[in-house]
Amino acid sequence: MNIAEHFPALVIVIPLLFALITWLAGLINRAFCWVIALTITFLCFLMSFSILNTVMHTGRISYHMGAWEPPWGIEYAIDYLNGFVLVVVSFIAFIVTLYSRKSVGLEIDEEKSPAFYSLYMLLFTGLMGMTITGDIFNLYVFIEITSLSGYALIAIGRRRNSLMASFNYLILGTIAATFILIGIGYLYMVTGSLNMADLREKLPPLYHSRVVLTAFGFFTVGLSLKLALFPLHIWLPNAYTYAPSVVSAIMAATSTKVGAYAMLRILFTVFKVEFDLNVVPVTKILLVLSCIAIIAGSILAISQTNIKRMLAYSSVGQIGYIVLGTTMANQTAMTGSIIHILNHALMKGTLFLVAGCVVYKTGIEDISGLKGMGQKMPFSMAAFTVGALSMVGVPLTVGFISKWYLATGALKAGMWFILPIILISSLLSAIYFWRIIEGIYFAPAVSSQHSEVSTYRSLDHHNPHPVSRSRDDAPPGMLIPTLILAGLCIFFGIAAYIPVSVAEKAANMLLGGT
Amino acid sequence: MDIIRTIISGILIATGCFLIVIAAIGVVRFPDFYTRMHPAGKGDTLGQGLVLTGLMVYEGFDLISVKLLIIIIFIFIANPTATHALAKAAYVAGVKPWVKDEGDGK
Amino acid sequence: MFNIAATVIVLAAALVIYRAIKGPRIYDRVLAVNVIGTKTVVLLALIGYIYERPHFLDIALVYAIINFIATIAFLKYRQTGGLD
Amino acid sequence: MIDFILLFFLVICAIAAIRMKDLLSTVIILGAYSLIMAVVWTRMNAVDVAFTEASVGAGITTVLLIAALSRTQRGEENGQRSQVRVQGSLNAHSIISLIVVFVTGAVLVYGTLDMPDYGDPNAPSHHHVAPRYIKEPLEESGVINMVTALLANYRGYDTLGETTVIFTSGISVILLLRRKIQQ
Amino acid sequence: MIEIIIGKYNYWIYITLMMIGFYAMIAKGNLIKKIIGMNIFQTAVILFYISTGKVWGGTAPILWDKAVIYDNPIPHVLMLTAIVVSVGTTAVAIAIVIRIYKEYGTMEEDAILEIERKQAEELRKGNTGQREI
Amino acid sequence: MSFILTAVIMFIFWILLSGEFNIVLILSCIISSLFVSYISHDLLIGKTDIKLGLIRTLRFIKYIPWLMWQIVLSNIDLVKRTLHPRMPISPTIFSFRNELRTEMGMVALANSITLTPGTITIDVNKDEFIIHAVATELAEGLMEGEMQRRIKAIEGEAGV
Amino acid sequence: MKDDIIIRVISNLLIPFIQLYALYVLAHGDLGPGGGFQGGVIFASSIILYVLVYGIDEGRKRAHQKITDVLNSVGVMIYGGIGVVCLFFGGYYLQYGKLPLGDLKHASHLGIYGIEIGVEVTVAAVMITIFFEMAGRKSD
Amino acid sequence: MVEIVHSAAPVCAIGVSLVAVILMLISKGYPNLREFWTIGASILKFSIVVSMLPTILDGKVIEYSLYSILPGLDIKFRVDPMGIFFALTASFLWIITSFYSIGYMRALKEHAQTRYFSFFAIALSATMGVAFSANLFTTFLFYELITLSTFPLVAHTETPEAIKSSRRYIAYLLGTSIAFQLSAIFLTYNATGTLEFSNHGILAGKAPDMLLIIIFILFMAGITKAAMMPFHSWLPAAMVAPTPVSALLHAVAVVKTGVFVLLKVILFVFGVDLLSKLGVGTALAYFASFTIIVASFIALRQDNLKLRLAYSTISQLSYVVLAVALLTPGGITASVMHIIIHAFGKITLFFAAGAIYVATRKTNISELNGIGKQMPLTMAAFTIGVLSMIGVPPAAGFISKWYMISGSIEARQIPFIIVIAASTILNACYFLPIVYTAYFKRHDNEIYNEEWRMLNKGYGMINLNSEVRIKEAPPLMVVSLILTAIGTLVLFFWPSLFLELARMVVGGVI
Repeated sequence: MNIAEHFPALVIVIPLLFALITWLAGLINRAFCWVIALTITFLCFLMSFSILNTVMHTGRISYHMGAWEPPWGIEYAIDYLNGFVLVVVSFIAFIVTLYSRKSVGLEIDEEKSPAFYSLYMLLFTGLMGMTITGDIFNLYVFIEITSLSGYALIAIGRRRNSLMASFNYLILGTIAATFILIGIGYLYMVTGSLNMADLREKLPPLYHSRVVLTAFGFFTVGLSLKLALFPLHIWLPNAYTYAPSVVSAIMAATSTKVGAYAMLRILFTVFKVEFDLNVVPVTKILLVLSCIAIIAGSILAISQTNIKRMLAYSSVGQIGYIVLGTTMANQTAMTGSIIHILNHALMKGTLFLVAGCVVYKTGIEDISGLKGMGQKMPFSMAAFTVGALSMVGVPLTVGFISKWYLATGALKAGMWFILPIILISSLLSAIYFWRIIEGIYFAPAVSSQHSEVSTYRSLDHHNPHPVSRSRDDAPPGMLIPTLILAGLCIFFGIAAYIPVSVAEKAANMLLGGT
Repeated sequence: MDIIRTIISGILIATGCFLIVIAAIGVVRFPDFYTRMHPAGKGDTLGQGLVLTGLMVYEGFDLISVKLLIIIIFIFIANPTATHALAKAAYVAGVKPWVKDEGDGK
Repeated sequence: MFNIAATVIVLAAALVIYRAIKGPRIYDRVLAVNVIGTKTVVLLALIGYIYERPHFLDIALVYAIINFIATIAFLKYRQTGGLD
Repeated sequence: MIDFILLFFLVICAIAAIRMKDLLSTVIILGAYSLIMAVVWTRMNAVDVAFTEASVGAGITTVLLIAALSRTQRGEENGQRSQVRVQGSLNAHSIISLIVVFVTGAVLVYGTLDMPDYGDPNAPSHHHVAPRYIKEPLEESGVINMVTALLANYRGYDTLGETTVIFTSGISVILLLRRKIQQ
Repeated sequence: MIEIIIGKYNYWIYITLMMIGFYAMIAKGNLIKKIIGMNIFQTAVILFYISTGKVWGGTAPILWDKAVIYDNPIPHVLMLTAIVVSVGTTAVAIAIVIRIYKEYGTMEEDAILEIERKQAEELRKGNTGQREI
Repeated sequence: MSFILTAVIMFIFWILLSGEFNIVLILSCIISSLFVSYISHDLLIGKTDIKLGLIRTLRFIKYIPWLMWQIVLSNIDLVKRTLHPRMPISPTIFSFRNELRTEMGMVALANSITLTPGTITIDVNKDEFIIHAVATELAEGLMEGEMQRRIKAIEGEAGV
Repeated sequence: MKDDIIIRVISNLLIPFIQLYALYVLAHGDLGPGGGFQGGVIFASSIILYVLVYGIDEGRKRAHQKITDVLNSVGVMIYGGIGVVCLFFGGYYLQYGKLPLGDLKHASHLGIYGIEIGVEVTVAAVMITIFFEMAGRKSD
Repeated sequence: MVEIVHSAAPVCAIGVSLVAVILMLISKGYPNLREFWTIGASILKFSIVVSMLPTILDGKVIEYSLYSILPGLDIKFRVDPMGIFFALTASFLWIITSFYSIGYMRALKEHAQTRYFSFFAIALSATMGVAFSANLFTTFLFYELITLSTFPLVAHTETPEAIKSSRRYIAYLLGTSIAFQLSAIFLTYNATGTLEFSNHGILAGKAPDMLLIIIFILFMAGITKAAMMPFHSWLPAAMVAPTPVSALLHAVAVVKTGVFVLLKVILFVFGVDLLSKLGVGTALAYFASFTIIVASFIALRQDNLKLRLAYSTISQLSYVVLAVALLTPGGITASVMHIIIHAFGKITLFFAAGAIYVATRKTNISELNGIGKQMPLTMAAFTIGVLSMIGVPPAAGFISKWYMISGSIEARQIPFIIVIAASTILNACYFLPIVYTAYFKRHDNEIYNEEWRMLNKGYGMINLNSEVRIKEAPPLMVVSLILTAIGTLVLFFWPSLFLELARMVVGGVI
């Protein structure tokens, strides 16, 4: 057998099986778990890279599960778009796994670590599955795998608030998934098909059918809930704030991105662009919503005092960017949107990893606690600065690339009003990030002002002393991944043609080109 | 022969249904929990038994009717047990039985 | 014939549902649900015969075997306050 | 006729289940709901689904919910104190919820207007991929239950996902509730 | 009009059920109630799916000598998965609720939010207090 | 011993349920029976003497027709009471001494009581049966103890 | 609950039958309704019944935590493993027809049987696990 | 078409100080080595810039495409007369500022000197980048880099006041450039499909007039480094920075970059023809006039020396804008010349202010009674700077004023002559009193001694018995400020090189 031919299946099955093996190995020796997770995420990264490579050379790959040809069996369809997202997801997962050992060691009870890593792998599997599948019901199944593991991972945050956050996420996530299920049902009812490509062929004559319209509405609402588009974002801030650092990082960096990817799939693969533009004004609605999301997310972020919560709100805004690009339905903006999937993953990944480093070293979660941290943790804070500048959209960072594409795309589409929105949100993010950066570098360390409640209760023994200014950075196991991501924030801001070349093809494909 | 079988099974099923309805009425009509258990525990069990027996007769003798028989047996085992469990739960919780006059409930 | 029987049983179930909702005590409800459970067994068997597909008996059998577990769980909960 | 009555029961049970203050009663009524649901599915010829609902509803869900109650508290809190205090916000919340629910429901109903009728044999869903599943299970999968053939063979991958979901929930529960791994 | 009602009434009943569950999910303050609403919601959707697979005169999708028309088996398969998912979600939800009860001593959303609000307030006070020092 | 017996019972049960025979199914049948009897043979049979158990089973089968008749009677009684406009009931709870020695016997008696006219077993323990009767006269009927005698007969003289 | 003779005896009586029925449902998933999931749930209910009657500690003796923990994942592994084995025999993932078990029909049949076993194992183990974790003592 | 030479020299000029930064960080513990790198890099940089000069004077242009991020987003350098003009000024002044800084920092024993010098070097690199940039993107990139790298310099002292001011600094500079400049760039790119500078503008005929005006306004609002009136308040606020930084900010790097970018936008993005057609030039000129006058009036009221200088800067920068907005050869020459002339003049003044501070710890003008006798060299240089600011020969300021007036006449805009005249008088009004105070007022010794003691408490230099003699600031500082003062004079007598370059600029664009 030609192993490469089966990569599309293996890239899901291997993490899945090893999620199980992680659990078993954890029963023997807990140290195995991390090693397995690391190896497998790396392997997946390599495989997805190879898949993307194949796609770039040969075009769309279609893998038939059980050798049943598409409308009958489940198909894995990989094109530029999901090849790209696969690489992003697996890479981020690899980096976060690399990072996770120390952080998990601190934040999760040691005896729970096998279950943690197993769920972590399942989350990863689910995300990869959501990305790769070409079958709409299979998408639902993977959404559920992702969500379920996500609920549990969030719920084991140290603070009890994480439980309520997780429960709310569970309720809203279930509503979302069920809405998607309803959408699938309605579509199935009038087409008889579950395959995305097949649906694309079968739907056009039915575009004005009320069933299809309803189905579309439910998909949109369900996916918006999943990816936390503005009015439906309410689950996100709490969930990201109270989850363990590693979980916040992986979820912020990949989970909503994959949600956005699913949205793109439904909007532009299952339905055609003409439908989105002419039949229902969904692009207009999403446009308005994403604009509100961008502004509101940034404004809400300003008023936060908790680092992770601030980052979470900023995510709400950034998700707005991704959606915004899709709604203009021209290639430039769409490219911006797709590239922002990568870029935001890198930036948010960096920032959340730094937040994790800080928690690891000091237990501080409050923004005010970061004062003077530039002396104490220079490398982490450098990474944070890079991430923050990137979020602001300073040139030579990835953030600028996204904004460039989105803005020029908006202008191409003749939507002038987008420009101020993008720039205002940049300004707002400049405000909330600058506040922190300034504190990091230009303020004396505040002596242990964080109260017991604001830190992890059980961490108090870990570092009971006032924050000293002497250098005491996170251990290399955490620092290196953080720095890698930060470096990539800059690298892809300079070598932007690498992701852009893929994203442009993907955008072209989504918009109905070849 | 078939006709006779059908008639017999019809009678059995009708009786069974009748008992089931009676049981339902009993469940609604009886004044307290303990007394309601009587129709539930007996009327229902036998009613079901009869209906299923009717089906057995209708089916004739083959593996399917054996399966029906198995169902009947299980119902006869499980139903009184459930009734008992319930009664005990109520009894343990101290639910007082309804008494007509100043009866002599122990 | 089976249709009529099934309808009758369903109507009987209506009475029991009345009891289940009316209560007044939790025991009455459990009792009612138990009765509905046993009626369901019969109903499933009858539906099998209406459709002439004896496969349905398997479902009836499941109910016959495991329907009382919930009741026992209830008893245990009332008796000891836990399920352990 | 039977179907209609059964559906009616379902609605009644659902309403009763969410209206009751006593959580244990709610759980019990949910059991009844699940029983009736199984019957409805049997009426719709969905044998496997009914079977699943039967085993899950009778064997697992109710017991788990009772377990949950045994670990928490039985009644929905309705002390006057808290009720009075949060009255205003509660009402506003329920009104908003009601609006959301009605809008969603209206959209769904709107969608049904163009649907094929219930049981319509000409519905497109029966003519695209379904015929092959109906015709070929024995030749292609060696089983006579189409649902099993479809579940395990044509869409076997979904089922792998399904099993993974179960595994996930198992591990999640262990992660959340297990205090200590016994040596 | 009449045909529409006869042809679709059962869809509408499913929708009613869904909405009952949906309402419980978003409006009820008790967490267990939410879970129960979730169950009702999901089952109603499953019911809807199953009904799309029904064909007049069809029989259960298990090969049978006497059968000519079978019901559509696809919705059944999909819904088996959905039921499983619903069970899994319920289990996780219950686990979380048990933990919540252990931590907060209540299962009412309002009460929990109240506790969290107080906690946040204390945190803020504690913080500012220390900052002044 | 109990292992084999359980396996055999299970095997029979499977065959009765299944009715299909092919290599895979037979194999599964055997494996399943063995598996079930491996994990729970002590539940079904326990430590009872097999021979005695067999005898008792036979006796029990003889007892069934009588029981059936009692059930029918009880139902007629039930119907009368239910449909009677005034509901002639006078519920009572009473207990009587338990003279049985085997648990199986107690259970048989308890369930028989539940199924027979107007009485329901609420609790059983080593010493007594607690019974709820729908009418006092039925309670007296039960107190006569015919049923207990019959069950005792099934238990046999050598009851352990 | 152990002291309740009726329930104990009846449960003793029923549990083996429930278990066998669970396996029966599994084996006949291809012929009639049922399959791995249903079988697994039914099997789990038998253990649940046992725990209800004998208490959680007794239950642990019958279904050791270690064993259920391992079985949790073993089931899915059987399933996924069969898919991988299909790859080794030159087929696509989960293409049972390529398994060396006779002609297409038999191979598929056995493949389906295999994955159903996997499902049953996982479902039973997970349901038992969930129940054990949830029914634990309040004071924990 | 001008001849194009491809050479990496501009990149070297930019890169040399970045390399120096690394070296500085490495030699963190060794102040002498560190400062050697600073000086070395500045001299090297200046020589690289000078080495490019002959080519430019030959009428050629040096181009170098460093990297293309995306189509339309190139990092590309082009050395044209205007660029080399600015680069020469900046790199020459960097040498002097470096010397001065070393003196200043050592005298005050400031903390975090490595950080200071590193960011100083980065800021200079970025200034070079702006000077040599060939397109709007590169400009924007380095423009932002200047903002970010000068932030630590402004916030250097880390006092609450410094933090507050630097926050305002960053808010104005970063905020407006993101909000307005970037959007103008987006709009430009959208309209033209390119961001390259071109001698005759790239926007002509590419968009409706209304949009062009909007773009123009956005540019003007975005380039706040030029400190035009509604966006000027960052500049006085930034006075909290150490004096060399103020000098750098006000004389060289930041504000000059601002006006330089403004010139580039006006000349190379819009083009003279387009602007005169649109008529926005005159509007801009009026706007600049307003700033000149108002800022001068505010300057009159300042007692703090550095603040007065700051408002003077605001006013002087607007000269540049006013001049170029006339869109005549004379005006453009004037504006280009004024960049260097003001740079030399203002840097002298700031150096002097810094020297006074180092020597006496005084910041207010009212305290400077008689300082001219104690610090004769400093005050002499200061006077030369003042003359240049006012525009009195033999200081260079006269040249730019001359061209400005001739430009106004060319444009037939008499009001601006009046503005220039009025502002000259105002300049005189706020600068001459300082000179007067310094030379002709006697200082009160007792008060002085008392203050001196208090001020020096923290430094362990208490000397109560002997009368404290005020000495000149450290030699490094004095030398550098004298050098710049001499530069001002030299520019008046031998301005030919720069006039030649300015003429080339004019020849290119008109």
